[in-house]
Amino acid sequence: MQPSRTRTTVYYSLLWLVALLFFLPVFWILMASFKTPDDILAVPPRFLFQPTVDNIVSMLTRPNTIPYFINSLFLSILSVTLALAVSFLAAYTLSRYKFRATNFLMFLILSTRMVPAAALVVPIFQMYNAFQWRNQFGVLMLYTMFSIPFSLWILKGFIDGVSQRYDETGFVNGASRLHVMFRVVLPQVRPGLIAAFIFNLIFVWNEFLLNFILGGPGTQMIPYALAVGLTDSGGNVDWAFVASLSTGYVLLPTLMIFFFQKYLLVGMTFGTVRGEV
Amino acid sequence: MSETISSQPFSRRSLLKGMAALSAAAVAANALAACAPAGAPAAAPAAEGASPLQGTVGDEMRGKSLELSLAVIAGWPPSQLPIEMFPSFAAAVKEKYGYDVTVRKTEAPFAALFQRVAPTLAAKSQEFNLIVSDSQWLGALAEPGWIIKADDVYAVNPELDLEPFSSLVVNTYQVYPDGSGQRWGFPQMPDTQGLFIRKDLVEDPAEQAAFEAKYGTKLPSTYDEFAELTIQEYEPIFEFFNRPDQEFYGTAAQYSKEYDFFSCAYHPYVYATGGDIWDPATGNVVGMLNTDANAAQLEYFRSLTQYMPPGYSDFTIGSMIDLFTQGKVFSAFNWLAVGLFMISPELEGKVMAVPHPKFIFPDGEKKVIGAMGGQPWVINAFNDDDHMRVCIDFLKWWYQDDTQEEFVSKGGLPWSKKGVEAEGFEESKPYTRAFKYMLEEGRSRDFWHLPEYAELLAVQQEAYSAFASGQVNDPKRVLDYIAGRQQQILFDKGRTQTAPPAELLDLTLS
Amino acid sequence: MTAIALNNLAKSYGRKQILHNLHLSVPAGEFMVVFGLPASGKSVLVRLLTGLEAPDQGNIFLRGTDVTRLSPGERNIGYVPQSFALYPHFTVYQNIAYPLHLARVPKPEVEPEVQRVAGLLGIQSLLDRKPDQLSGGQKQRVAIARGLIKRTDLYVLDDPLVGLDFKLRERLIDDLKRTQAMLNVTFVYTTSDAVESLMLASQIAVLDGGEIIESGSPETLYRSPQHTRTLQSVAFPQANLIDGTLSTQGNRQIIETPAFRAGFSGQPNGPTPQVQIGVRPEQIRIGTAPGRLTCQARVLLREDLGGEEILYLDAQGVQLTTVLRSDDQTQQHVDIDQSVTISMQPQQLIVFQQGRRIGVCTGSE
Amino acid sequence: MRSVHPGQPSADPMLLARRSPLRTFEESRFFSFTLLLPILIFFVALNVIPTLWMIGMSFYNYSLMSPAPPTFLGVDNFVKIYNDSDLWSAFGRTFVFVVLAVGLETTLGVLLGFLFWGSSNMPGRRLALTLLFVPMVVTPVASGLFWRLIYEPTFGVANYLLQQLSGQKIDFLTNIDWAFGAVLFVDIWMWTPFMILMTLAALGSVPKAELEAAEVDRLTAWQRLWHVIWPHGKFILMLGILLRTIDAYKTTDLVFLMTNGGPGNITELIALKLYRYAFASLNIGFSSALAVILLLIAIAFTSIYLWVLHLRRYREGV
Repeated sequence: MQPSRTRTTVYYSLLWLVALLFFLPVFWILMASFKTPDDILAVPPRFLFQPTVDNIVSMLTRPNTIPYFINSLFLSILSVTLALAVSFLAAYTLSRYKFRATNFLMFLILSTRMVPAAALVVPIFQMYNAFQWRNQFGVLMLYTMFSIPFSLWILKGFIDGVSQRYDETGFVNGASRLHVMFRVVLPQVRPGLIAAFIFNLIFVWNEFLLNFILGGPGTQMIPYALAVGLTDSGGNVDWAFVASLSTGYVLLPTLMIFFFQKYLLVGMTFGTVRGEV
Repeated sequence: MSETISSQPFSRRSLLKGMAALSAAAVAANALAACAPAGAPAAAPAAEGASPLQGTVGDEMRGKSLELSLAVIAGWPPSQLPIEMFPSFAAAVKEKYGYDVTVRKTEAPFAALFQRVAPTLAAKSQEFNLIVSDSQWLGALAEPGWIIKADDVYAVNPELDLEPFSSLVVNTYQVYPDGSGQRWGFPQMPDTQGLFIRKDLVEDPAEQAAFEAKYGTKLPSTYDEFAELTIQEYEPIFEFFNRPDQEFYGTAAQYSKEYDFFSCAYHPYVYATGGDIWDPATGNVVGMLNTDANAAQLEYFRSLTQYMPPGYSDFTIGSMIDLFTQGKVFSAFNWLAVGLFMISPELEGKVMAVPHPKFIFPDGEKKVIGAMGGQPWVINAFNDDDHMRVCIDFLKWWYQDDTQEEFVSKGGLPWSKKGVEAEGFEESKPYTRAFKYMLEEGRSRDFWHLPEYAELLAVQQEAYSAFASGQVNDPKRVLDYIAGRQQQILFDKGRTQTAPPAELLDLTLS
Repeated sequence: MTAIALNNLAKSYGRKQILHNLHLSVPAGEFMVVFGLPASGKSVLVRLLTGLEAPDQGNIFLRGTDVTRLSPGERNIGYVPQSFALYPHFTVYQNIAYPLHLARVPKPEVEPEVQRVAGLLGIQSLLDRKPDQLSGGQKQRVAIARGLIKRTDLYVLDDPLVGLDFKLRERLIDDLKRTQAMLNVTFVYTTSDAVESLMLASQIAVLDGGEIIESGSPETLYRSPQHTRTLQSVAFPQANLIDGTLSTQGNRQIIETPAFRAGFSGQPNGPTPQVQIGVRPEQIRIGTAPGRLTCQARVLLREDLGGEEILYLDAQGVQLTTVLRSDDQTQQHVDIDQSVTISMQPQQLIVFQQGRRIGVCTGSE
Repeated sequence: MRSVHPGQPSADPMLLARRSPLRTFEESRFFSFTLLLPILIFFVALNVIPTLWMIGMSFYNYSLMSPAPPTFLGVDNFVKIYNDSDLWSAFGRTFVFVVLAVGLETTLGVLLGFLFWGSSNMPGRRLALTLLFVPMVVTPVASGLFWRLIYEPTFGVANYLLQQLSGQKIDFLTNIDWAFGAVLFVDIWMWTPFMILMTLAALGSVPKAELEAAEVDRLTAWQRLWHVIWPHGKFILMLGILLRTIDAYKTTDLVFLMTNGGPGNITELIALKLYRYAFASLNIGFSSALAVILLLIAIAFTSIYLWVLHLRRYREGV
């Protein structure tokens, strides 16, 4: 039963339409970032306009934009990398040495991720105050901690899927435990690493509340800049700035889901669901 | 502290005990920190013989290079001016004392700035050396000892202690607790409320004729005429210019839930009945705020929205600027400090700012008591000596005549007698005359400076916003709701001896 | 020289005892097949031998040294794991070279070694591929190559041919046997396939229920198994076991079965008269000859396997199986339900009492 | 030629694994604990201790802004929460939000997921899916803001379109009848793609053979759904629903930026309330008590999540 060409065309067009509908609000902001402030506030809204890069230039030349972008990149990449390293060690250990408390530990660690950030941030905030950790180090550690549960779950699932025979073949041939971990198992869980990396990166990249509360100098990221810098000197919302900054900021996650689409599902479900869409 | 711990009947289970001990230790640590005497770090003996509170006196800063961290209010132009003008301060101290200083600006909108700053001070951090605080934060900052007492600075730098234009400045930006005479803040920029009016329209003969034809009275057109109008007398004017079919409206005021926007706009209506929002002497809110008179005024305040554009329940300072500069409203209630921003190039010469409309007070007198805006500087008590000196140097520079003049020319407002009464000030900007009028004794006032202000404010803003948006339509119930909860907050903190009636606490907004 | 000596090994997982009192000695240069049915403990034995797990008790000697407490890497064993375990992120070449890489063999020496081993197994053309581009048989040969490349004298192959198709298995069996002979090294090879054991081994050890019940050359084990379980498992098709009763008549010992009576020479190991006579299917012939034990049987079923056929017989209530070679002209043709005379060489009839060999039959009585 | 003579393996020192101190340590029983140490340090330092601290604090009257030392209150904070009609209504509102958001996202996601099922040969599929999934990777702060622009009563495009269609404008974010729905709509926009993703995954988990068999057996669409697809797909779908439930329960940034909980308290969700108590009032004791309650609810969610997972493993032997 071969569906006709027309039917297929209609079907695919419908799908594209759905995808475009979901993208439309983002597209509107994308357009706004190329409009002059007058065009943005025009009544009725302008669908055709003379594009300008002024907003983007002025957004980029605001004194804090570039440093905040760097902070975003630095904090998200480093914390997620650190979380992956820590989680990999733990995931390997929990997968290969059969501890009795494994399931309970996994549960505890996952449950921390289910708590509203505002709940945990109160005590952490106090602790950070006491230790003077409200700096890059502290925020980095915090994001690492928040990236650990998903990383651990994803990696544990993947490592469980790597047969122990691989380890054993290594051991019999004289490999050390560390060699087996990093040269034998690690390369085989690369999809898990990528999924965990992307998913947590997007989380840290987008995080606002902790950044706002706990951040000190050198830790402020773009969502923070968006939330506190959204007003221009006249006191009203500077939509040109909001639009151009949002557009610039959503670029990285968008590229990530384009290039690593097949890992999306794994990441969004902490590795409990495998497969691609 | 140890007493507190040992006297507690903790559960026998060791786990709980451990937890309690842990938290008690934490509490103790925090409490110790909190109990540290105010200004202790700054009061450290001056090695060079001069207190850092004197600022730089000799060569002690020569050759040093440091960064001064300022916290300012985002989207609030007057607080951006110090940043803009900072280079001339840096040049001045470089020449005078030989040190290099740069500025780091951290900004956040009103409510968020407090949430951003207070925790750092609680942590005894000098993340922000000098802060543009809102006047209501004084108690919250002073009571835990987070900021330097201004009196201590004045004691060693009498030249900073300028003569204020009126007691309003001192009461609003400096003194805590109210009436104590203890000063904590240094006025940065005073502010009062006014009404911005489209001069071009009221001077338009066609409009004047049409108005007279419709109402039988002359359309006021001068400052003096407007300054004497009561809010009721304004209504026909708002109504006259309210032309929704042309997307043009009579007026606009702030009804937003954001920060204190609704409260500040509404409070003049409370004062107009001779009422108040609380009784500072007894700490009581119940019985003060939730009066029938206040409820009637609340209803009246909301009724003015009939002359306003849609969406008023979200109107903020910024909305006023937007609506006014885009020519969508005839008039707008706003802070005079943003006067410069209310007048876009297209509106140049077409705008007049007049004092807040008057009310007929119960004593029959026609007058106004507006809400005070504006902000003081406060100095972080945890600054190290060098930063402390720079802060003082900065204030000294800030209060110099030429600095103040430049500030005013850029749209800032003065507070000293000398500044406000300076020749030509009243005529210098379309809004300066109204400002001076409102800053006269008794014409404006601020509300709580209590440490609990954020909690108190959150309760009433939410309730007022519910009323503004029509979620609740009974004004008395709104005020009862606020009064009950605020009374509870003050009762919990020991500021009043009277617990709120239970029936008020059971009220909800939905 | 003894390559491997296992002394009184025991291992249990939780409450479940997997191995007990396990003794085994493998002389150097032998192709030792550890034969055992699934779940007999082969894998555990391999894990103990390679050092992946420590025994609960007992000692493991390799090349005369006690290695019980040494790690796997220190035991210097070439290893072909069950189910290949080829590293998917390596090419075939890298997989094969892996043990040399771990032993830090200089690069120039690795290449010829890989080529040589690959040549041995006929996989030179696959060296650039990744494991997921290989067929099952190719994977198996790569795994074997990786095991064999190790520079040592002792190799453990954990059931490497399981699941392969018949032809490929035959080929690999030949390869393995030749390789072992050529290198003159010791192989320990586990399998649950009797034919494989018989074809490969120079020595077979039969693992059953967690212990080595007997070991020896395939010949010995085949001809003269000490246990009924050996007789039954090291065989294809399954060996016949005929229940009988042992009695003494004068100075003669006689075994009586429903099908026949036979003399017995040997020493019973207990007073119970119940014995079993084991006879392999191919040792039963249709027809008779002098000196052979005969009885009558009826053909129940014929299975023609092409080259040979299997007959299922009923001899006075005793079920027997026999294998006839189709091209054997000395055998007469039989049909279903036909009554035939069958005969057996008495010395090939092994007598077991309580599962253990006590002797053989001596002839018809 | 073999480079080593059989039988003399030890002749070549390269053949022996080296016993270094590191190697000895790696093989010791402490090694596994060493590997777990980093995660345990993170977990204890940034989770266990703060949580215990928080639990401890919840029994105290403690405000950062008060110079007075904290005083022990027992369970007073919890009693206060219990008696606070406002918090109850915030919990109720959050519950309604979660139910509506998750319910609508699931319905829409499942329908669209079925629509996208079988699109594997679609031209530009990867790009289309990327565009579809973008809403869930936009930082909530940005989504909150730019939906404000879209909803804006005067120049917002939503109102423009509405006016073209119905002739009137609605101030979505300050209108008491629309604000909650407007926020809900943004949440649905953000997270329906996630449910589409989960639906696609669920459909992908149905074995091809069974689908083909169903085709051969000429099952009706309904039968196919109920007897073939549902038994395989339900676990993944349930996981999706649970994850969304947990996330919707945590919603803070979106309402914070979009409506600030207003108008009135119409969009004041519980997580935002907690934020206010903690950081606007710096009332650590009370907010800790509230946080403890939210924590317990979160743990309950987690338990359900794991129970579902366990069920799946058990049934499918994964």
